[in-house]
This record gives sequence, C-alpha cells and structure tokens, in this order.
Amino acid sequence: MSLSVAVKQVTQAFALDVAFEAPRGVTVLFGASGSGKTSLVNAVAGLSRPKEARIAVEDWVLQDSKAGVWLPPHKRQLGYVFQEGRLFPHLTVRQNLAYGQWFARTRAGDISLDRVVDMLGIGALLDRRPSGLSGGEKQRVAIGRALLAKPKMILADEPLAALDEARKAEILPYFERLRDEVNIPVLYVSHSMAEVARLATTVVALEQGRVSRVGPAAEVLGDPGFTPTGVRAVGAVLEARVAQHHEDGLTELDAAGIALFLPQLAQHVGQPVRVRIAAHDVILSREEPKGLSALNIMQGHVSEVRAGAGPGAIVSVVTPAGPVLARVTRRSATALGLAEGVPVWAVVKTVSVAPQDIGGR
Amino acid sequence: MSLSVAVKQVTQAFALDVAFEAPRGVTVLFGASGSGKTSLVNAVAGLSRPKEARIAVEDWVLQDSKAGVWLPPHKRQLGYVFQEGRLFPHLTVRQNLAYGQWFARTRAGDISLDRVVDMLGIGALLDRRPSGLSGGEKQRVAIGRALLAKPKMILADEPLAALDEARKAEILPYFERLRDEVNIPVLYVSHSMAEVARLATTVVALEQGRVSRVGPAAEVLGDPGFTPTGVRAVGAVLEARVAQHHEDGLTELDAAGIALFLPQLAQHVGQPVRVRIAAHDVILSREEPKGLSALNIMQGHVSEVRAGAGPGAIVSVVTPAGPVLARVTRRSATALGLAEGVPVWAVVKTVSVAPQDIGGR
Amino acid sequence: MMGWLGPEEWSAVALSLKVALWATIWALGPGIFVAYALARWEFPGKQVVNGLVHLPLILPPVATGYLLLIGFGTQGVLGRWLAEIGIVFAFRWTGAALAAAVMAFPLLVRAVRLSIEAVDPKLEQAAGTLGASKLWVFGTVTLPLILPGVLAGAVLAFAKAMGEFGATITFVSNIPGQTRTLPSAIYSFLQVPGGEDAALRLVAVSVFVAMAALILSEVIARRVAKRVGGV
Amino acid sequence: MMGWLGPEEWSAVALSLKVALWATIWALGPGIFVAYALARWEFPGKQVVNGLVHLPLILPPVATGYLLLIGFGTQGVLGRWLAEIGIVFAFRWTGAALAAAVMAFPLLVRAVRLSIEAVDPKLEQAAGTLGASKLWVFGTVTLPLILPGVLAGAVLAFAKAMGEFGATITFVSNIPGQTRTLPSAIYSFLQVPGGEDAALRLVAVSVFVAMAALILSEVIARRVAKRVGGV
Amino acid sequence: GSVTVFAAASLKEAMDGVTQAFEAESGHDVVVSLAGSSALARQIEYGAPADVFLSANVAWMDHLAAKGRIDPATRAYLLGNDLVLVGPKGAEPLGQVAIGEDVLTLLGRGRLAMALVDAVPAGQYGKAALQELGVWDELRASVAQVDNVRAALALVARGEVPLGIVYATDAAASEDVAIVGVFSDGVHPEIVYPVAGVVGRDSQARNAFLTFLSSEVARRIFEAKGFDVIAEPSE
Ligand SMILES: Nc1ncnc2c1ncn2[C@@H]1O[C@H](COP(=O)(O)OP(=O)(O)OP(=O)(O)O)[C@@H](O)[C@H]1O
Ligand SMILES: Nc1ncnc2c1ncn2[C@@H]1O[C@H](COP(=O)(O)OP(=O)(O)OP(=O)(O)O)[C@@H](O)[C@H]1O
Ligand code: MOO
Ligand SMILES: [Mg+2]
Ligand SMILES: [Mg+2]
Repeated sequence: MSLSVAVKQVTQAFALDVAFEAPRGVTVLFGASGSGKTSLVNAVAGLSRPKEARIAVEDWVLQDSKAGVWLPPHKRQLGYVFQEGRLFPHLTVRQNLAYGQWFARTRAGDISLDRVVDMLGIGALLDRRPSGLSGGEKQRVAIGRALLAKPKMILADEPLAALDEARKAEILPYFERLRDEVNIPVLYVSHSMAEVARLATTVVALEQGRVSRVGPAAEVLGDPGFTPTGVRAVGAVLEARVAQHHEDGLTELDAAGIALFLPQLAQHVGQPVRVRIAAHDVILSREEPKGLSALNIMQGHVSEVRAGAGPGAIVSVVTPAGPVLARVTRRSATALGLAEGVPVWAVVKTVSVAPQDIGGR
Repeated sequence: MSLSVAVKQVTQAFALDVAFEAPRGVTVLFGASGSGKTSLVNAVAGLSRPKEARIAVEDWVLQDSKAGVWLPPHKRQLGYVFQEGRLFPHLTVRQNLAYGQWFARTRAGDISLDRVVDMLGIGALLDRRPSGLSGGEKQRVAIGRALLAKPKMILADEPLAALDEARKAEILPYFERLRDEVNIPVLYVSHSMAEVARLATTVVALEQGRVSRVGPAAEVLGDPGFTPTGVRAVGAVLEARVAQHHEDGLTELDAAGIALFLPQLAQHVGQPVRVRIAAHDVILSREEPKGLSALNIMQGHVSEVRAGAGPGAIVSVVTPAGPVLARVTRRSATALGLAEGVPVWAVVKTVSVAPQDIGGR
Repeated sequence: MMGWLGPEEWSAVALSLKVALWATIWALGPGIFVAYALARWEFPGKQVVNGLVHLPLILPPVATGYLLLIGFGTQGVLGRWLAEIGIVFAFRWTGAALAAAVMAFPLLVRAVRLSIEAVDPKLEQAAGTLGASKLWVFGTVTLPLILPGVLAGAVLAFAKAMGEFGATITFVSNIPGQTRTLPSAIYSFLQVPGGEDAALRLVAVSVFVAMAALILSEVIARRVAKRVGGV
Repeated sequence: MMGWLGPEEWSAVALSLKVALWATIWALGPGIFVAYALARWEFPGKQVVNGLVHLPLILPPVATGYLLLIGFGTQGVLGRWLAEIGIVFAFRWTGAALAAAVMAFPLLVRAVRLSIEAVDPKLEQAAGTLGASKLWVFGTVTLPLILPGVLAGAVLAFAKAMGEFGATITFVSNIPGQTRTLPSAIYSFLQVPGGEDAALRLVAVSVFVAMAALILSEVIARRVAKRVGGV
Repeated sequence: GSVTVFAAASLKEAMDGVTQAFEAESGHDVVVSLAGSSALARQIEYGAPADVFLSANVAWMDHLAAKGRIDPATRAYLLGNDLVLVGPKGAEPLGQVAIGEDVLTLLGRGRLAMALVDAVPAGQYGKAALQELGVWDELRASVAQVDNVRAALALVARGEVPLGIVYATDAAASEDVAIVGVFSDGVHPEIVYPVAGVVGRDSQARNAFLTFLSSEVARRIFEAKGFDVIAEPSE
C-alpha cells in the first residue's frame, strides 16, 4: 500500500482514531467541518506528534511510535498546502515560491518555476507581497510553493476552497497530473463531491474523528448508501476509454462497448478515463427514447430500488458499461413500475457529464 | 433604490470603478478572484475611504464624498462577515457572539443569541476559544457575530467558502430569511452560481474592478450570454407559487399554469418561490415524451439557438411558465432540427431542480 | 529574615516597594497612551515625542535627576506651580516615585509599543464594523491582546524602578524613611569599606523582590497567552 | 560644532560611540539567542536565566559595576583566567563596552522576546514542511519577521549604552581616551559649581546621537514593516 | 524637634556616631542625608528641606552662599583632613610624600586610583598635589578616575591598582589598604569641611546641633575617624 496511516490522538476536546491504507494516487479525506481532517493531515505532516501512530508513504516511514521513529516535519519531504495559505509575509511571491526549492535541489524532479507560475496564473504577482493579494491569489501561490518543493507526497487541505469555479477548473487538472504523470501520492482534504469524484483514487470518509468509510473511489461513490453530504452527491463512476475525437467537438468514449459522448477531452485515443454520472442527472425510461436531445442512452435493467427518507428513491441500473445510479421520485418509480429486473433505458445528457467529473487516469 | 453604490478608487496595483443601484434584497457581487469584490465591500463598510464615492443604504448615507460625508465603520451599523473570520482570539465563542450586541442594544430587532446558536449549530462551542476551532466552525461563529449586531445591512464576503455542503445548505436559508423575513438588505460576495441563484435579488458581476453586468437575478441568470464561470452556470429562473403539498413528499408548484414537482418545500401553499433550472439539466424532445422518470415536462417553442465555442449550444425555449434555457450538443440540435419557432418539450427531472436553486421570497 | 535586616534597612525595602509600585502605576496610563500614539498615529513632531520618551535612557541618570530638580524642585519652574495646587514632589517619596517613573518610562513604552504593533489591525476593523468606537475597540480588543506586552513592560518598569539610583538621589536626595530607597542604601554601604556584606544583603532583597515580580509576570503572561492563543 | 567642543570632549564623544556600538554588537547575538530560548523553549532553570538577564536592570548600576569588577577585574575570578588567554577588560574601552553591554542586555532581550512571541508559529511550521530545519526556519522566517523588534531592541541597547555611567565608572573608571565616555564627562561637569553649561553641551551631543539612532531605526523599521505587512 | 542634615558622603561613619551622641544628649531627632556634596548643594539651591549642610569642599558652600541659601552667621570651617597615598595591605610605608619621583617609582606600570580629578574634591586636591610635585603631566594618562573617593579606595583594596590617593580618614576606615605616604600640607590647598545652617530653617534644635558639632564629644568622635577638628570648641 502506498499510504498507510494509523493515528490515535485523544485530547480533551477531540478524539482522533483513524486507520486506513490507500494505494498510490489521490486519497481524499472527506468529512464535515470539525470531523478531524486537518488534525489528521497535521499528524501526517509531523506538525503534531500523536502518541500512538504509524504513518508511512510506501517504504518511507514518517512515524512509528512503536519503533520510536518520528521524523520532524522538515525531513518528511512533503508538500503541504494549508487551508489558510500561510505565505511568508516578508517575502515576495517569487521568493515564497522558491522557498522550498533550495531544500529540494538535490532531489529528482523536473518541475520548474515557470511551469508552476504558468499553470497557476500568478505571473503578474511575482514581485508583489502576500499582504496585497486577494484570498484566491494567496491560495494559488501556496499551491505553487508546495509543488516546487518536489515533495514525496502532497498534502492539500481544502486548497481550492477560496478559489472561484474558473480557477478551480484550472487547478484541479494539475492535481490530476500529479497523480497521473508525476505519479506523486496526494492526500487531499475536500468538502466537495465534485472534487472527490474527479480526483480520488481512494476515498476516506471521516466522521467525528473516525473513519466511517474507506475504499476505492468508484466503489464508495457508486454506493447508493454513501450520501455524506446529501443526496445530490450520489453518483456512479464508470471506467471508459477514448474511442474517437469527432469534428463537432465531441469525444466519443467506449465504456465496455457502449458509446458515450462528451465535450472534447484532452486525452488521446485509447487512453482510459473515468466518468462520473451523478444520480440526479440520469432519467430513466421504460420505452426506448426517441427524438431526445440527450446523446447518451444506455440500456440495462434495474438491480435495486432504494427508497430514501424523502420523496426520492435511488435506482441502481446494471448496464454493460457498469452500474449506473439514478435518482427519481418515488412517484415516478411507482408510475414506471421500476423494480428489480425491469429493463430500462438510462438517459444521460452529454453535457450533464460535467468536466469536473471526468478524471483521466 | 435600496442600495446605491458609486465608488472610484485607483491605486497603483488596482483600479476599482464601480457604480450600481440595487433594490432591497440580496445583492450578490459575483466575479473572479482578484476582481475587486472584497475591495468594494470594504469601501461599503468604511474600512477603506475612497476619494470619490457615494454609498447609501436607502436614505442612510454612508459616504458622499461630494458632500464631505463619511461615516466611520462603527457608525455604519453594518454586519460584516469577513472572508477570513476575524474572530477575537481573547474572547470565548460566546463573548465573540455577544460583542456587537452591546452596541445594538437600543436598536430594534428580535434576534436572540439562542436562535443564532441553534441555527448555526455552535452550541457546543460556546465556551471554547477561536484558536481551537476548525475552519468551518470559525466561519459559523463569525456569521453569528454579525447577525447579533442587528445590522442595517449585512455584508458577507464569501461567508460559506470554508463550509461543507451540509453546513452550507443549513446556513443559506438563513440568509434568505434575512432577505425575506427580517427584510435586511444583504451585500453578498460569492463565487458560487448556486448561491447566487438561490440568494440574489440583484446580481452585480465584477470584472477587473468594473461592473460587467448588473440586473435582477432572473434576468441576468436567464441570459444565455451570461456565463461568467463557464457554461455549467447557465440557467433560467422561473417564478412560481406553491400549489399543493402531496403526500408522497412532493410539492407541486404552479408556474403560470404549468405544474412543476419538487421535493417537499417549507413554504405554505400560495407562497411565491423561485425555481432555477440549470440549462444543463434540461433535455429537449421533439416528440411528447412518454414513460420517462422525469415529472416536469413543459411544452414550448424555440426562440433562439446560440451556438457556443465548444460542441454545445444554448437553446432558449419559451414556455408558458417563462423562458427556459437548455444546453444541448450542436450535434443534437442539428439532429433534432432545432431552430427558431420549432415546438419542443423541455424535460426537467424533478430532482434535478436542486435544493440550492430554490429560493423562497 | 526579620532579624537579618535592621529597621532602617526594612524601611528602605518598604519604601522601595512603595516607590516602584507607584512609579509603575503612574507610568502605565501615559505609557500605554504614548505607545499607542507612536504605534498607530501619524502626527507632526512624532519623532520629537519619541526622542523625548527615550531621553531618560540616553542621559546619565544624574543628568536626568538634575533636570527633574530644575523642573520639579520647590524652586523649580513646574514645582512652584504644582506646589500651589498642593502637589509636591521635592524630597518626598512621591519625588522618588516620579524619578523612577520617568526613568522606567521608555522601557514601558517600548514594550507596549511593540506589542501594539503586533496586533492585527484587521481584528480592530472587525470590532469597528460591529459598532465599537475607536476607544471601545481599544478597550475590548487591543488592550486585552496587548496585555502580555503591557505586563512585560510593567514588570520591566517595576524592576527598573526598584534599581533606580542616580536620578533619584540627585532629585530627592537620600533621606532615611522618605527617599532612601534600596539602591541608595546599597550605594551607601558600598561607600563604606567592609560594607560589602551589608550591601550584598540588600542586593539579595532587591533581587528577590524583582525576581518575584518577574516570575509572577511570567505566570500571568502564560495564562493570558493560553487564553488568547492556545488550547 | 568643531569649535564648540574641546578636543577632550570630542574624544569622549568618539569613545562613547565606539563603546555603545560594540556593546550593542556584542549583546546582539547572545541577546537574540536568549530571547529565543525564553520565548520558545521550556527548560529547567528557565526562570533563573530570566532573572539573571534582568539583574542589571534591578541592581543599582554601581552594584553591577562592582560585581563586574569582582568578576572581570585583573584580580577577578574570570578576569585572571581571561587575562591568560589575552583578553583584558580592566581599565580598557573594552571593559566599558562590556559594562554597557551587560546593562543594555535586559532591554535587548525583552524587545526581541516580545517580537518573537508575536511571530505566528504556523508560518514556522509551514517553512518546516517545505524542508527547512529549525535553524534554517529561524534564519529565513523568524529572524526576518522579528527584524523590527531586533532593531528596536538594538537601538534601545545602543541608547542605554550611550547613557551608561554607574557601572562603567565603577568597573573601568574614567581614563581620558580609554574609558572616559560622555556620561562620565557630563557627570564630572555636574559635580562642579557652574559646570552646568558645559554639561548641557555634552547632553546635547548625547541627545543628538541617540536621537539620530532612534530616527534611523524608525525609518528602517518602517521600511521593514512596509515590506512585511504593508502595501 | 528634628534636624535634617545634608552631609557629604565621605562623612558617613563619623556622622553615624555624632548624630547618635547628639540624639542621646539632646533628645532631638536627626535625619542625615548622605550624597555627593555637589548633589546636596544643588538640592539645597532648589529648596531641599535641609537644616544643616556639611560640605566636603568650600566651593559648593561658597556657591550656596552666593545664592543666599545659607545663613552666613552659622557658617564655619568644621573639619580638616589629610591626603594620603595608599597601597594594598602590606605595602611599604614611605612617610611624607614630598617629591613626585616617589609616586612614579612606586606606581611602576600600574594605575593610580583617584576620585574624578576635575569634579570630586578628593580628586581635585590630589591633582593639585601631583601638579605641585611636578609629575601630573607624566601621570595623567595612568590615573584611573572614579566617581568618588571611596571607589578609588575600593580599587586599591581589591588590588586592581597598586596606588591610590584618598583622604586619611578613608585609609583609616579600610583594613585592606596601607598608608604608603602622606602628602605634605603645602602641596595642595587646605582640606576643609565647611558647615552652615540653611536660610530660613532656623530652629532651636538646629542651633543645638550646630553647637554640638564643635563640642568635645563630637570632637572625639571625629578624631576617632581620622579628622582634624579645626572649629573653635564651643563652650
Ligand atoms: N488546538 C485545538 N484545541 C482544541 N480543539 C481543537 C484544536 N484543533 C482542532 N480542534 C478540534 O478538533 C476537531 C477537528 O478539527 P479539525 O480542524 O481537524 O477539523 P476539520 O475536519 O479540518 O474541519 P474543517 O473542515 O472545518 O476545517 C474540531 O472539533 C476542533 O474544534
Ligand atoms: N492592500 C493591497 N495592496 C495592493 N493590492 C491589493 C491590496 N488589496 C487588494 N489588492 C489587489 O486588488 C485586487 C482586488 O482584490 P480583492 O481582494 O478585492 O479581490 P476579490 O475579488 O475579493 O478576490 P478573492 O475572490 O480572491 O477574494 C487584487 O488584484 C489584489 O491583488
Ligand atoms: O565626600 Mo565627597 O563630596 O564624595 O568628596
Ligand atoms: Mg480543516
Ligand atoms: Mg476577496
């Protein structure tokens, strides 16, 4: 396992008792405010020193309280993007960015200042000081600073919370690239289901200092019972492959023989991608739909209907591409006679497969 | 006009030149990171003192540089929720909350500590100090503190950015209530289209220190050309009225004679509500759809097809309930022969009308 | 310890405590005010004020004492005027306290000023938007936040006041029971050949008192810091 | 101004500047170290160290000078030992600088300590996660952030060193050209009837020098503050 | 009644004895403030509540007389003193110092401790003596000046310097120094301690104290401490 964490830290105010293993990739810590995400990340970074803990990134043991091992933060070679930026007020943006480079100078890695500056759109800020930056600007610089330290693992504590959608959409791909190209493990704290879906290899859900759920992203997200932030967050993740780039700007994916159309993707033909289909974006039909503006229609059959507390129900549909979840009203479920084994068509609008919900791998 | 702002503030680093008028309700300042939102709110709060400005809330003139009027911050009677919390570190949460109450003691208003504590779920924190709170906990206390000062207007600078979805969903209604029940004007800074749609009476979009768009929320949001944070944000807002609460947990709305079904709303029968229908949640059909799980189907005709830069197009459909926007692929638009005047059915899944997108008024 | 020091020495200890305490108390209000003005305001002559505040530090104490004598002696410019309204410093313990306060003033101002500069003005702004006037903000936000600094400054001032000698003896002489503070007594003993032992006893008392004040202030400061920044 | 002061007086001015400068320089390193230790470490005997640092403030300067004499005089415990390795303080300007450094030390430590306590440890943590060791963090984050405090402390120390008299004259006496600093000269003039005018001339020089140092430090501090916190 | 006496610091031991005796005899209280003559004189000039001033030199008394702060009628020369050369305990006595060469030889390469030669009376007398002996210019750079005569004494007592110039009374007070030589009266101005009552502080107690200073009892105490009493004995 790439990331192995077991931390027990009990204070008067809060008890943290977490253990999980995660493979390489992005491990997203997911949980409500106050559930202990920051506390856990601090333990990994060595900013707190839990009495009982074993923390390792691959064979790089950061702490093993039984063996008496505890690396101080500066020896951990981690890049921490803090929830509140923590830029050095006495340095310019450029100097802030360069801060970690010195310590990383002998380590392998090809990340350059220019590349980071470009990617984060902070070229115009380089000679300014942090105090004059807007909230979002600060956070972008903090991300760049961590990246330039060529870390063995990136820790990111809600790095995008202060950013606008456009910036988020710009920066998210870079975390993906960290995962896919640089092949750096990432421990990422987030509230946002869209971020989780897009980035997570593994999801670790925290509740009041304990792990309430842990597993591969597709599995956890595809579970209709996993609704940590409300039903809107339910959705299935499908594995697919780029089949063709069409001239009208659409990319055709092949999900186990089923064609899915999306707006132009950057991936090459043949590359694997993950597609998240939010349950509330799926319409079910008993008849084969015709004359609809939706391009993605998958035939399958109902495997489960789970009524929720409210007026809705989650319907699991087995399709050749994998399981797809659909959220419908109980009224519709009754009207359409949805029940286990019933054949249905799942209608997904092309554009409702949102860019945030597609992650290359 | 309830809120009247004209501010000119030019520094070396940044030029702010903004003027707008907004009626009572929630005025949302919307714009990318660094566009000047915080700078503008600071001018309204009196934390900066622009050379040329006239700022008034109804007949309460906060600044009029021509008349030489400038109220210092503490006389403005505003409640400012800062982007970064700014809690008093030496006071307990309870004392932080109570801070503004003293100054507001002679002002009218019935907001009580208990009510605010309840609403924000901070009862367990009351005797703690800010330094031990998580990011989200801090922000909730900051909101409570501003509310308890019984302000003439609330200024909120991305108050929810640090909160998780569940908390957001809990707190947003309170801002609505401010608007609707307490009838307090709110100047609200946000990146989030969902928040804008839910709260805004008026939208003021900023771009590099200037107003790029201003107008009533429905008008601005219903404009297919208004895509400040990407096409996913496009959507129309319909005015409706609660028609009936059904037993299966659905609420039926009446939008100019057309029935719309939503999960149970809190509003009473007869009350007006606003429904936002995101363009990417609408599927168009040339034939009357049958056997679909979607409950909301509106007949209408195409009034405009606007091709975007990518593979998509925004189709405006005139329905009896009002204009509805749909985002489809150009491929579908061609396949279905969508053009001005063509009759279509707009299919909207009940549940895809998200809770965040419904605002009572 | 009662038997360890003679009655004259006890009276010097008691007097020094009284003098240092009052010197600190007198210096506190003006010190905080001046520190705030220097830290947060811009006004013409700011540098002059800053310089004046530091004068007692720069000048040999005897010179400061001399200036005090000229100013506040019964024949002095201010002294004569103050005497008319019933305030007399000359050759009273109050004069010793004044001298100590003046000598301690720059230390106090520096300490307080530094801690005022460390307070985030954004917190003060926040208090302002909640309806607090400048004065109120100072009392409820700035002052509590600078308490550790004020405390540190006050203890420094107290310690300095306990040790002040040159200005005191020059200004109010060395009158047993009235202006004969511990340092004067120590000085006297050091003037007597073989008086080192007696001097050392008094030094021990000085050190004990000042240490007690220091430790007390550390404890309080720690408690305050815990309240403000900590768990 | 050349004609205004006699050559002896000029030499006193030059010597005072040299002594105060070196005193400040010597005190700086240990002062920052001790301030850091007191601000950020917990160790047994911390209160004792804290007390020791403050001693020169608490004791009458003459007593401090006397202790220095016992310790660092040619017959003193340390003095004898140091003399063997060629370091002599007694009756040299170096001794004057040592006395001034000792007297200024508590002021320096206090100022620096306060500003260290005002540095957000979160920034230091951030530097740590980027790979900086404790020492490196200190040099690249803590030190730059406390520069205004260090500067303030150094100027305070310099001013105090310029004004130090009692300990200096007791420890290294008053040898024209070697240990005859400005305060000694001022003191001398004040001891003779009618010497006030001459004393005042030297006071003016003292004040001028110290004011210049103060103003310079303010200017630098402002520039630093601007860099750190401002526009 | 009560008498406040401002007395030069070098009179400390003697004043302790005298006031005790006076208090026992008269029943009056005496409060003695000891400091440098200069500080005391200035304080009296600016209105210090002193009844009696006992100065270590004439110049400050003259200064106060010129300012009209003392009663000329009460002024008297009370005490005399000798100037001596001291060395650490065990130093070889030399007898009368009449030629400067002696000082030079004895000093070797060490330093000569003196009170401030331009400011403090003991230093002023010493400087005058060395000038008269013709060695001042040579010695000038070797002189370690301290702020009062007792500090010079301490330097000798601690062995920091081989020689010092102090009053005979100081030498008598310390066990750690030995008198090396006594300066002949002729080489320095006469060392006298004037006394006077302060203007406007006339009282029965004060006058009794002034009278007592030149009494036989006082004379014995002063002489025990090494002073010459030069005032006419009071009856
Ligand atoms: N220094 C501290 N002292 C006391 N309690 C603390 C301290 N730091 C954190 N806590 C408490 O520990 C719990 C977990 O805090 P943590 O910051 O890890 O939450 P989080 O999941 O990161 O929340 P958020 O999403 O709001 O940032 C909270 O209840 C918080 O109040
Ligand atoms: N004190 C300052 N000095 C110099 N430039 C400043 C200062 N404060 C803000 N700016 C600049 O003004 C511009 C607007 O900043 P502002 O904080 O108003 O943005 P914003 O819209 O609130 O951004 P965000 O969404 O990231 O909070 C930015 O370019 C910022 O860098
Ligand atoms: O008694 Mo004096 O005035 O120190 O020579
Ligand atoms: Mg957190
Ligand atoms: Mg902002």
